[in-house]
Amino acid sequence: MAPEEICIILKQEFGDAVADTVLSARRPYAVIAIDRWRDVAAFLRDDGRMRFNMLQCITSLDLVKENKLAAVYDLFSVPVVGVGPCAVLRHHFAVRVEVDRDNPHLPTVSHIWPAADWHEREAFDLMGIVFDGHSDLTRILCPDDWVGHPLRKDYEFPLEYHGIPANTEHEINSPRH
Amino acid sequence: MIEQRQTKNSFLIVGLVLAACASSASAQYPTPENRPARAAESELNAEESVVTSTVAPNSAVEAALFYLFGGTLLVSALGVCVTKSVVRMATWLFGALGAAAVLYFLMGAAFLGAIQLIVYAGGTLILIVFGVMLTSKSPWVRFDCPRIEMWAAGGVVGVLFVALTTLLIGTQWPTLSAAAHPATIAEFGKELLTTYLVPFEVGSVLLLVVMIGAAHLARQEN
Amino acid sequence: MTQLSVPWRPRAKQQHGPMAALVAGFAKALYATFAPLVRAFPGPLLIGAIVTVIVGVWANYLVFEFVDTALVAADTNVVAETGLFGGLLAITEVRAGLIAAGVPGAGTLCYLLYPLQYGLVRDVIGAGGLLGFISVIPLYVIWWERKVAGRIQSRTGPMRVGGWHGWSQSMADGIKLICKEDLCPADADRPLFKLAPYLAFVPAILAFFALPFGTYWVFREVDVALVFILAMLGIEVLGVILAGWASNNKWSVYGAMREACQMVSYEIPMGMALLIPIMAVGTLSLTELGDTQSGGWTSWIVFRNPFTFVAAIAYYIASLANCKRAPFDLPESESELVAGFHTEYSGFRWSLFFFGEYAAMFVVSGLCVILFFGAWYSPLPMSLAESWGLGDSLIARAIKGLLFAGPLWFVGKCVFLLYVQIWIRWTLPRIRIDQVLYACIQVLLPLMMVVLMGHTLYELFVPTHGLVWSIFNIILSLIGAVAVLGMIFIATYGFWNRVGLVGSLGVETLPGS
Amino acid sequence: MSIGLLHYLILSAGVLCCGLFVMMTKRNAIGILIGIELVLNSVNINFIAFDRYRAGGGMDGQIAALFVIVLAAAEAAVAVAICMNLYKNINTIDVDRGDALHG
Amino acid sequence: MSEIALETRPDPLAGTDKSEQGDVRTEEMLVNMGPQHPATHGVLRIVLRTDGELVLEAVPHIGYLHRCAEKIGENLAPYQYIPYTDRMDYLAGMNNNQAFAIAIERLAGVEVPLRAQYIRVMFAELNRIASHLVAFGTYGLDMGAFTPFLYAFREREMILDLFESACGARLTYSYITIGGVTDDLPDRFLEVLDEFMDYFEPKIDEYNQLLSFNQIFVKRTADVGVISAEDAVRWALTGPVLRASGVNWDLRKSTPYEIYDRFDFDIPIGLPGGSEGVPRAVVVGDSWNRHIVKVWEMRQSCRIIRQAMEQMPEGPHIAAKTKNLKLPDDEIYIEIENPRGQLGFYVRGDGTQIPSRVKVRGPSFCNISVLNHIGSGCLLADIPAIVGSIDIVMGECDR
Repeated sequence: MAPEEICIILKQEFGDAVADTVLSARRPYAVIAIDRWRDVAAFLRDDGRMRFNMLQCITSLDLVKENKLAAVYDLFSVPVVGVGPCAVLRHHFAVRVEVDRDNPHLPTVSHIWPAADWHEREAFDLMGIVFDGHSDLTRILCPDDWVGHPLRKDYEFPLEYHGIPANTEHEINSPRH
Repeated sequence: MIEQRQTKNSFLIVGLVLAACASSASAQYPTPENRPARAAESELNAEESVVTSTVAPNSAVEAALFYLFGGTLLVSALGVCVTKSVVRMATWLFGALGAAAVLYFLMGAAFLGAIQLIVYAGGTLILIVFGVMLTSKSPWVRFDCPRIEMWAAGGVVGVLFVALTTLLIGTQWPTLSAAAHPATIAEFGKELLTTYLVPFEVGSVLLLVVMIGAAHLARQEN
Repeated sequence: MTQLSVPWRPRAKQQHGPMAALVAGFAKALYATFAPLVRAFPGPLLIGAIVTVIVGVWANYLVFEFVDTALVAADTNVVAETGLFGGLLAITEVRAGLIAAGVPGAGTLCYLLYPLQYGLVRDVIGAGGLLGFISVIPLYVIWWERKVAGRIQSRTGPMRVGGWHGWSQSMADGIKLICKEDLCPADADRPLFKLAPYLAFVPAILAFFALPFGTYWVFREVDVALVFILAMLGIEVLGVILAGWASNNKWSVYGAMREACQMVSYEIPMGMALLIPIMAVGTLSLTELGDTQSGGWTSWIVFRNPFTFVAAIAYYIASLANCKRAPFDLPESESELVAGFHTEYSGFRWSLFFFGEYAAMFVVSGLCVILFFGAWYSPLPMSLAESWGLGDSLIARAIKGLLFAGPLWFVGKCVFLLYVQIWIRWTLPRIRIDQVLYACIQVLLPLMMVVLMGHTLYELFVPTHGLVWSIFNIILSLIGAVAVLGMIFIATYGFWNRVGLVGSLGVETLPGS
Repeated sequence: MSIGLLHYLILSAGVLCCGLFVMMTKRNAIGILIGIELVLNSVNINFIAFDRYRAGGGMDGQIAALFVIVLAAAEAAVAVAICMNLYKNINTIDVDRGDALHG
Repeated sequence: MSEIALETRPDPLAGTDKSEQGDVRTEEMLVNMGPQHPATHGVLRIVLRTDGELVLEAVPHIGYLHRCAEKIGENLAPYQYIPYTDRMDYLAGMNNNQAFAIAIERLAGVEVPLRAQYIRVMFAELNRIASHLVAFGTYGLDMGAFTPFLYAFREREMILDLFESACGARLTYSYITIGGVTDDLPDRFLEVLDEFMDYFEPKIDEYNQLLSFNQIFVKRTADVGVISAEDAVRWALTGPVLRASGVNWDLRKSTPYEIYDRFDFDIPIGLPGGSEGVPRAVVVGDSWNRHIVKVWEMRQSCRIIRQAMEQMPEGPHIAAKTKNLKLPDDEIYIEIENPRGQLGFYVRGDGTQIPSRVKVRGPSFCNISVLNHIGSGCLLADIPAIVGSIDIVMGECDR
C-alpha cells in the first residue's frame, strides 16, 4: 500500500489526530498527535489493511527551531507464515510524533512492539525523551550516572568523568602527531 | 536453651561411648592359648611369609613411617576440630583419610588402603565438598559454637581420651611379630564370596537402596 | 615528557623471589648453551638425545638386573632381606661376583654397584628417573599437542624457541610461568587456594609409581596397582574442586561443580570397563595383566571377545571425561566459564594444573594400553622371538626390545592414544553438561552393565579355544586392524592433502601500482 | 623400636576423640558428617590393626573394615541428600534450626 | 501515566517445565557474563540469574563500546563520515559504507554509475561471506571447536587479500563511497576472484561436514534458543536471525536496492528438522538454523558474485560530483541487508553540507535485545550458543 493511501486511512480513522502528512518528501511520513499515538500505534499494528508488525527504528530528533523533540517510528509489514491473509503486505511507513522540548513525555509503544523497548531506552538516553509506561527506562548506551543527553543540540561534553580527563588534547601538553 | 540441649547431647554420646569402650576393653582378649587350633596355622603362615614376603619393611623404617603418618593423621584430625570453614574441614579430613590409607598400607592391607583412597578420598569427600557448595549461602560458611560448649566438649573428649589410653595401656595385648599374613586380593575375594557372602550381598542391596533413596531425597519437592 | 595525571595509582614494579631468579638464570644459561647447538644440528641432536635416553635408561635397568643377579647368586634370600637399609653383601663379595661373571673392570665397578643393593638407594634412583620422565612427558605432550593442533588447523605451531620446530617451546613457557607473579585474589581462601594445585598435581605423579612400563619396569609392584591408580585419578578431582571453591569466583565454582559431577559419574563406567579385563585375566596386578598379552596382537585383551572390544572403547571415552579432555572439557570450557576452575590462577600454580592434566592423560592412556592393547608387547608374538633363537645376549635383547616387547612399545602406544586424544580435542565441539551426564548415566552405564554380564557369560560358556573363539578373534582383530590403519591412513591423507597456510592467495597488485 | 598393636589403638583412640569433638561442637550438618567419618576411620584403624596383630589366620578384620567403608559411603550419600533437603526446607544446614518436625 | 495496561514482562520461569523447577534446588546466583568474557564477542555484558546450571534470567547490558557515532555524524560532511561507518560493524565494513553511501546518494540525488554499482554489490557480497565466515568460526569456538575457526579465518584472509588489493585496507575499507567506489578494480582482480570462488565454494561443504552436521554440534544447538516467527517479527529481528525463524524476508529481494534485482539468487530460510539436509532434532528458529542460514547465504552470495563478475560493465567507477554535496532540507531513511540484518541509516539534511541528524539502526542492537526473552530457562552453556548464533558485533550495537 502506498503511503498516500495509508495517510488517507489514518485520517479517516483518527481525524484530527493526524496532525500533518508529509508526502512530497523523499521519505513520506505522518505526524501524529501525542494523545492519540498509542491508539494509532495499535491500529497500525492490528488493522488488517496496515499490519505493521515490525517496528524497525525509532529515531529521535532535536528540532531546535520549533523548540520540539520528535520521535520517528519506521514501520515495516513483514510477511509471517501463518499469521492470517493480511500478513503478506510488504509496505513500510513512518510516523512522527512531536513533543515539547522542555517537557518531553511520550507514551511508550513497547507493549505493542517489543522492539521499541531498547529503541525507547536509547532515545531516552541520548535525546532525553521520557517514555511513560516503559518498564525499564534506564540509560542504555551511556553510563547510568551520565549527566545530560548527548544528542541534543545544546549538549556540552563534560571535561571530566570520574577523574578521567576528556578532551585530552587540550588538557595535556603532549605532542600531537 | 539450645546450648543446654547440645551439651546434654554431648554428655549423652560420650557416656554411651565410654560405657561401650570400657566394657569392650576390660574384656579378655583371646590370646593364642585360647585358640590353639588357629595358633598352629598362624605359625605356619608366619614361617612361610618370612621366606616369601618382599614387602616386609624393617622395623625402624616401619616405626618412622608410623610416626610420620600417625602424626599426620592426628594433626589432620585436630585440624578438623579447630577449623570453622567446612571446606577447610574437608581438606583436613582429606589429610586424615590419606594418612589412614598409608597406615593401612603399612599394616599390609594394601587393598583396603587403595579402597580407602578411592571410596573415601575420591568419592565421599568429593560428595561432602559438593554438598557444601550446594548448601552454602556465602563462600565461607561458619556456624559458631558457644565457647562454653567448646570447653565442655573438649573436657569430655579429653577425659575420654585419657580413660581410653589408660585402659589400652593397662590391657595385656598379645604380641605377635610384625610378619603376619600378607593379605592377597585373591584370598580377600574368596573370603568375601564364601564366608561373608550374606553381608556382601546385603551391602550391595544397601548401596542400591541408598542410591535410590539419596536421589529421591535430593530431588524431593518442598 | 609530562606526567599524565591518572586517577589510578601506578603499580610498583614486581619483585621476583630469589627462587624464581635462580630458576630463570639457570634456564637462561641452559638455553644459551644449547640453543646454538640445536640450531646448528637440529636433526642429529634430537635423534641422538632420544637414543641416549633410551640407551641410558636401558643401561640403568641392566645394571639393576646385574646387581640382582649377583645378589641372588650370592645368597638366595638376599632380596627378601634387603630392606631399606639392610645391604647384605660386602664389597669384596660384589667384586667376587663381578669377577665370576667375567665383567671387565670389576675392581672399580664394584664400588659403583655396591650401594645399589640397598633398597633405599635403588628407590631414590628409580624415583629420580621416574620424576624426570614425568616432568618431561607433559612438556613434550604439550609441545606435541601444539604441533598436531597446528597441523590440523593448517598452521605450523611453535617454530621458534630452540630452533627446530620450537622443540623447547614448552620449557620456555614453563620458565615464563615460574617467573610470573603468583596472584591470589583478595577474597580467596588463601591456604586452600595455594594448596589446591598441589592436590591436583601430586596424585597424578603418584599414579606413575604403580604404573608398569614393562614386565620389570615398575617402581613399586603392588597387586592393587589398578585400584591405586584409579584412586589417584579420583583424588586429582579434589584439587580441582578445592581450586574452584577457594578462588571465590563464580566461574571457578561452576567449573568445580561440573568437574565434581563429571568425575564422580564417569568413574563408574570407567571402573566397570576396567573390571572386564580383570575378570578375563583374574588379577588386579597390572604387570600380570600385561604379561598375558604376549602372544601377538591377536592375544590383546581388546580382541579377546566382542565385549572387551566394546569395553575398550567405553573406557577410552570415559577416560577422556576423566582427564577433562575435549569433548568433555567442561570444567575449563573457555567459551562458557572463562577458564573454569583455574580462572584465578596464574604462573606456577596454573602450570601445575596442566602438568597434572597431561600426566593424567598419560596415565589413562597407559591403563588403556596395559589393559586392552597389549601392554608393552608389539603386535608380533613373543613366540616368534623365541623361534628365532636369539639367545640372551645384549644385542638379542635389544632386538627383542625393539621388535617384540619393552617400554618403548608401551610409551609408543601411549603416545598414539595421546595423539588420538589430541586429534579428538581439535576436531569436536564441546558437549553440554546435561548431555555429558546423560551420556554417562543413561548410555555408558547401562551399556557397561550389559557388557559386564555378557562378558561374564561369554567367559563362562563360550569355549576359549574353539571355532567360535577363533572366528570372533579374527573378526575383531580385523576390525581393529582396519580401524588403526584407517586412522593412520586418514592422518596421512590429511597431511599430504593439507591446504596451504593462511594467506596463500598472495596479492600481486596493490592499488596505485 | 617396634610398632605394635598398642600404638595403633592409641592412635585410633585419638582420632576417635577428635571425631567426637567435631560431632559435638559443629552446628553444620556437613561438619557433623565429617566428624562421623573421622570416627569411622578410627574404627577402621582398629579393625585392621587387630587383623594384623592378632594370632590366627583369616582376614575378618579387613573384611569388617571393608564393610565399614561401604557403609560410610552409603551413609555420606544419604547424609548429604538429607542436608540438601534440609537446606531446601529451612534454607540453612544449621542442625539446631532443624528441630521442628514439620520438615 | 501508568494507567496504561502494559504487557507484563515474561516470567523467567514460565517457559520451563515444572519438573525442572523441582529438581535439585540450589542457591540462586547472579553471575556477570562479560563485558570481558570470551563468549560475548566483544564487550557485551549479560547479567545472569542462575540456579545451578539453569539460567533464570539473562539481561544484556550494552554500551561498553559506545563511541558517539551519531553525534560525530552531526559534525562531519558525509564523505568524512564514511570511515566512521566501517568502524561500526567492523566485520562488514563494505556493507556499512554502502548503506551510508546509498542514504546520502538518495538524499542528495547522486547518480551512481552502473559499474560502480556492480563493484559495490560484488564487494558487499564478498564482505558478507567474510563476515559469515567469522560468525561461523567464532560460533564453532563458542561450541568448543577451535579448528573451524582457523579454517574460516584462512578463507577470510583470502577475501581480505582481495580487498587489500582493491583499496589497500583489510578491515576498515572506506572503499564504497558516496557516488561509487574510491578506486577502480585493480588488474587481474576478476581472475583472482574467480580463482578464489572456485576454491571457496567446495569449502562450504567441508565446513558443514566439520561443524554444521557434527552430531555434537547439532545436539548443542538444535532446539536451543528457539525464536518463533511471530516473536522474531515483534522484536524486529532481521537478517539471518529472522530468516532462520522461517520468515522469508530479505531486503535484497523484497525491496531491492542498487542492482540486486538483476541477479538470480535464493533466500535461505530456517527449515524444520527432517527436511532435506537438516538433522532431525532441529526446530525452525533455533540456534542451528540461525547458524546454517548463514552458511547457506554464503553460497547464495557466491552465486551473486559470479553473476556480477559475468555482467560487469565498463565505465566510470564513481560519479562526477561526490564531495561538497549540499544536503537538502529533507530526510531519508534507508535500510540495506547487512550480514547481520537490516542496517538502517536515517539522515536529515538542513541545506548545508553537514547533516543535522544521523541515526543508525544497528541490526545487532535490535537482535540482541531479544536475548532475555529466549535466554531464560536454558542452561548456562546455551547462552554462548544463543549469543553466538545471533551473531552480534558490539561496535555496531553500541555505535
